[in-house]
Amino acid sequence: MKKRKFFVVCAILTVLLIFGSVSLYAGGAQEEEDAVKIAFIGPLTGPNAAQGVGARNSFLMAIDEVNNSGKLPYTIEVIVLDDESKPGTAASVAQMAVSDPDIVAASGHWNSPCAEATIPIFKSEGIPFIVWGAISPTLTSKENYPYVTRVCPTQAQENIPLAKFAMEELDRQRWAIISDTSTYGKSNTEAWENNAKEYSGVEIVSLDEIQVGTTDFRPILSKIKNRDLDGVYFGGVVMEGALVRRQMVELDMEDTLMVGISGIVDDKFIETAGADAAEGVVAVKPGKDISRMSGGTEFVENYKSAGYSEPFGAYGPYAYDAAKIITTAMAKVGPDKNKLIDAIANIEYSGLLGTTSFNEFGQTENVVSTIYVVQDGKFVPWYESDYEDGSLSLPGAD
Amino acid sequence: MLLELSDVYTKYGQIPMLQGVSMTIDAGDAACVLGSNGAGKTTLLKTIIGIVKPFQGSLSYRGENITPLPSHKIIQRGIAIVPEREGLFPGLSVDDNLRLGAYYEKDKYALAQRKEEVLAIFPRLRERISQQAGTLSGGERKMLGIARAILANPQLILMDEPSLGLAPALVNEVYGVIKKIKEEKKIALLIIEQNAQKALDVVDRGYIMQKGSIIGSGSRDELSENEIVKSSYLVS
Amino acid sequence: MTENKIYTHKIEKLLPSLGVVVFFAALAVAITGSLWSTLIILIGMTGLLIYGEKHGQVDRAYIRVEERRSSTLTVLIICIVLLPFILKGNSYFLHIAVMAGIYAIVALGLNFQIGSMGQVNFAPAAMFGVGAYTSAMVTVRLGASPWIGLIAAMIVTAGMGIVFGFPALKTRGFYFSLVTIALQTIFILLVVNTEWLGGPNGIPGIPAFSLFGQSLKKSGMLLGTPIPYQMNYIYLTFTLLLLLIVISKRLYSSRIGLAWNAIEEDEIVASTQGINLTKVKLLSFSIGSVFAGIAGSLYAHYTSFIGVEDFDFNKSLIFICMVLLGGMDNPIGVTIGAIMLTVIDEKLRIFADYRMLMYSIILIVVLVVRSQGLLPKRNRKYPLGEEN
Amino acid sequence: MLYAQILNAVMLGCTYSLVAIGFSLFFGVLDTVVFCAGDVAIFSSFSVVFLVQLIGFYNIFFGLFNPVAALLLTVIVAAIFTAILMVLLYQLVIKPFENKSSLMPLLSTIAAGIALRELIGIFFPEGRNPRSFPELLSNERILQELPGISWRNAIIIVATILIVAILYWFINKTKIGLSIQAVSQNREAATMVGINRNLVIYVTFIVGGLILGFGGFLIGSYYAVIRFDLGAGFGLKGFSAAVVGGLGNVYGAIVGSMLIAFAEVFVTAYIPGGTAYASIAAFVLVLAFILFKPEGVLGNKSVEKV
Repeated sequence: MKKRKFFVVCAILTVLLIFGSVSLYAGGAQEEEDAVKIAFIGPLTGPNAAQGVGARNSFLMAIDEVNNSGKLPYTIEVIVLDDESKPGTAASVAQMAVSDPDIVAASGHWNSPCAEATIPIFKSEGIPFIVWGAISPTLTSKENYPYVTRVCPTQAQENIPLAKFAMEELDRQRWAIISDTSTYGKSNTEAWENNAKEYSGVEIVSLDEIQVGTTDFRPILSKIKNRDLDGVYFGGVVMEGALVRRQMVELDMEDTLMVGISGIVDDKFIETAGADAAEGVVAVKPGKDISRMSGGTEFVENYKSAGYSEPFGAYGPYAYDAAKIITTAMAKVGPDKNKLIDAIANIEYSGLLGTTSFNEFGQTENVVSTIYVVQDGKFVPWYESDYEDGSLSLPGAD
Repeated sequence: MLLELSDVYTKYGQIPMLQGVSMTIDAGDAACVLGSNGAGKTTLLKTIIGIVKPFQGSLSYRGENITPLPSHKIIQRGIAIVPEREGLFPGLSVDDNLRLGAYYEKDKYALAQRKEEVLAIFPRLRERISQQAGTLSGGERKMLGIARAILANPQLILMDEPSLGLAPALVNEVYGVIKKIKEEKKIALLIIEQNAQKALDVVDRGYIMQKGSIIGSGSRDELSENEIVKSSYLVS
Repeated sequence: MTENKIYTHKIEKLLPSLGVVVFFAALAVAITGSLWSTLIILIGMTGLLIYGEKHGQVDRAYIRVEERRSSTLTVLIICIVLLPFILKGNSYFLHIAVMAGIYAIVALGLNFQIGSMGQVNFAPAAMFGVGAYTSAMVTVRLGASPWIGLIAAMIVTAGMGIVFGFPALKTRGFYFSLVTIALQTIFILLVVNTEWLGGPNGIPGIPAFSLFGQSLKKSGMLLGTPIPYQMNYIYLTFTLLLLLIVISKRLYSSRIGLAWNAIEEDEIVASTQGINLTKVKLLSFSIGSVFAGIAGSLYAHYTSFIGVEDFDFNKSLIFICMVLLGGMDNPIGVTIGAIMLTVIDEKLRIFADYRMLMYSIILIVVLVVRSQGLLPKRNRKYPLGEEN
Repeated sequence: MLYAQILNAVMLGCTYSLVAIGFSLFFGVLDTVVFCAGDVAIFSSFSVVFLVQLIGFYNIFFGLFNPVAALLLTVIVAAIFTAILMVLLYQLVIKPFENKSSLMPLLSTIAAGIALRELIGIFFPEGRNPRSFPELLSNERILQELPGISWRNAIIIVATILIVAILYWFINKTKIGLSIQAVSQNREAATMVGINRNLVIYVTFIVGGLILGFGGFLIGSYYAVIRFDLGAGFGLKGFSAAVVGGLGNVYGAIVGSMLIAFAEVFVTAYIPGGTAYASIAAFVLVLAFILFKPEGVLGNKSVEKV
């Protein structure tokens, strides 16, 4: 008797639950059909926030431009997601993105591990994904093609020109390497090391890997100080880079050249290292200098007038073009993710970065990079600097 | 012979504590150790249950050498202790405290049976069974300590100053219970006391301890007549 | 009069089942709803728990659950089976539920050390990581099945738990906490510096579990609607969670749970009661670690990518928060705490800048206002002599 | 190179010891680990940045006053801020747990440390970015023949010694200092002889706050770049140093700091590829001490009371 009562109640509850869930489920399905959404993912908080925020602003600006132009019969909405530079968080927000059936394309990531975590998620849902800032070579591959494409160069593509510049143009041979242990620092350093070794006579004197957040580089610098160096390569980002340069000067190593990667091409680097100490630091950044890009000045002006307070950073133009590539493809085939996949992979798009097209791995074939040097408290493209014509000379130049 | 200490020496840091203590307790025996503060009485108990290890001499329990055994092994051989300041777990319930008394007893039902018997001796604890031990009064805590020791079903109970810090009425109550244990349960007792009067009411014989050594021993009556005991421990 | 009485009685008997249903309904609304509805639900639940605790309702509920254990369990299982549907079959909502389940398992394991023994272990994230990495390495590098990976993770974490527990034998309190902080830091540094473990790049392409030849990563179809693959993981995770809650509860009311509590209170007195400190302490660490290892393995094979950033010190603090908030040494409380914090964490995504601030404030408020947690530990019940 | 590395280690040790002394001081009086000490020190660094940036402060004061006086004023104001913060922290996250398990204040101070660094990150303008620390101490060499000894380095070493000397005087020669010692040695007995324990605690926290305040300034000056989350690292290293030296012993804190600093620097300098393992070496040292010599280098071997 008691048992039967219980089962009756149980059954009623079950029915209620099913009913409720079905109604909720049905409610979820009834959404307006005309929304077209694109997801943007990047590190908006955490240690790499500066990169992510600049890219996000540029991305939003591109979409705004498209929406305002009225070229598309619908408005595109951008879902902005924060990966905090953590793969776990990235996977979580990617789940959030793919659970929305209106999302037809996505672009994301500065951190390669985050991209590694989200690519399978987007791929399994058949959503085309453009990497705007992560540089690990394995992200684009035969397996991931045509789902995953990348508008920015990989670590190798960034380091080859730098090595070439340093070895051939500057003729430096004895190098010390300092890198951080993040993927960014480590993979760049690896690419640099492999490249540098291909030049005859080049010798890597020492290799030191430090944790992100290290503040004291004096033990390393004291160690390498009297090793007759031609240059110090730094694989990492602003904070540690600025500290390395500052402490080099402090230990009387201002006559040793320091070269770095795009992670330090940032006004913050000069500000924290001090303009005097930073003078003559050489770094490479992918892409043309913004002033040489077609429409570059316009981009800078629009960015300013759009009222973004944060600088667009090294990857802003990439995010901007990624957005434009998605919308261009969309204009061609409509907001259908299945069609977009091929449309994006086969695109030939002329924008800020020049003409972008993707190879059989989904990697951009448009590889340009610019060498910068710090002159008078600013990063100046090498070809515009006083160092190029010899009126100034780099540290350690004969 | 239940417990035998032969020529035991211990140290507390660099300070010598026990200096050649020898004593024996037989099954069902009740003995006391009289001594003033700092005579090493508590150290003696700690040595017996293995918290303090002697650097010389040995202890045996029922013919087995227990000197090198860790505490919990010695306890499992059948020795229970009622520590001085209750030695309870104030944050746990009275029930949990009792269960801990017979920690190594695995038979739940035998345990429940025994708990009934013990609670019959201490009806107050039954009322407080689900309270935290820390909320009990001083007398109740003492009782809980003793109840817990009995629950372990030991052959020997060591008691560290059962009368310490209790009002005279409560002291009588506690000693009443001790007497009952001795007579009904036939458990051997080793009581450590400053309050010689009370202790001598219960025990059969005793030792006198001073500065870490046993300086005298004898039956209850002999001790009652002993000059040192009379002058130092029976003044109350 | 009598009728009325019977009526109340019956309703009360249904209370546990009703409670379970209400909990799941609240959970569903909290996951699927907007931020505000989530906050209201969570605050409401917190209030309800504290109120119930104060007025003895929770104790009564416990007694009812004991009385009607099988029926409550049935309702619970029905709710879990229905969970994917009440979450609208939305892959993100299901993802939140899976993560809540996984984190709850870690928190349950951590509870053996913090809740039961009062030893604050700051390295649960490292142990979670050891499980995840072991499982990932076994499957990716050695090509074994994920199930073998799960077992390997359990074995390795059990061993590591003993290694982590060894300092607990010699030290206590702050010293022990510092040891675990050091071990947590060393774990991160070692992984980052070891190429074989993927270094800072992490390990991509970890295979999913498969059952009867079917990969759990495959989305299914049910009544003509596609159901995301997360559903499989919900069932897997929650089955394990349920099992581990039962184990935790059993351990709590067993001699071992009692011994852990005794050690928390006073180690020396505990040893005078015949407790083998070494054995019991190491047990706490190895069992807790195995829990974390199971969770780590689930996590690795669920997300298919692991990176060292997911196992850092902040994650450890979040696990500690879960245990403290939910209720020290109460498996149900710990589970509720873990689920609440996971859900709220996802809901507060847009305020990512304030996340760690939020956790630190929750920690301080819980410690000051209610250090025993939302659902404090319960008195153990022992069989009575008369019944025998 | 050996000379340069020894100097590096000594300087690193100095920055650690200022935090470690804070840990030991608080532990001595309260038997509690105040884990947010590192974050408090970094708070002080940010206070200095704030004061210097405060409109006009830098220019006007440095123009009007003797620069040394202006510098001292800045540092002292920052230290006072820090001391106030420390007292606030005591009220909020330490006092509520006075008679409870000693692990609760450990947890609450860790949480307070996180809250503090997040608050700096959120509310300080561009708080999450690295920030250059004003060069208030000259980086010029004192003597051209002596490489590495700049005015700044000399001042940091001298200031560390001076702080310890003043602390020694304060603890041993003043009445309130003796009360601090009394409380740290036996809380109950101290109360019985009529020492106002609350007063002692507040004084300790003020003194500790001032030390951490100066410490923050010196740390900022030495590294020249600060960031909101540096406190976590300094806290961990400072606590480790205090444990290695003997928790509760102020002089041990310095010894411990030097040991850890030397371990880190020498692993970096003399072991090939050792840089990546420098922190691991430091923590292994800490583990070894905790497990095999928990009383530390200078701590008293306390016999476990049973």
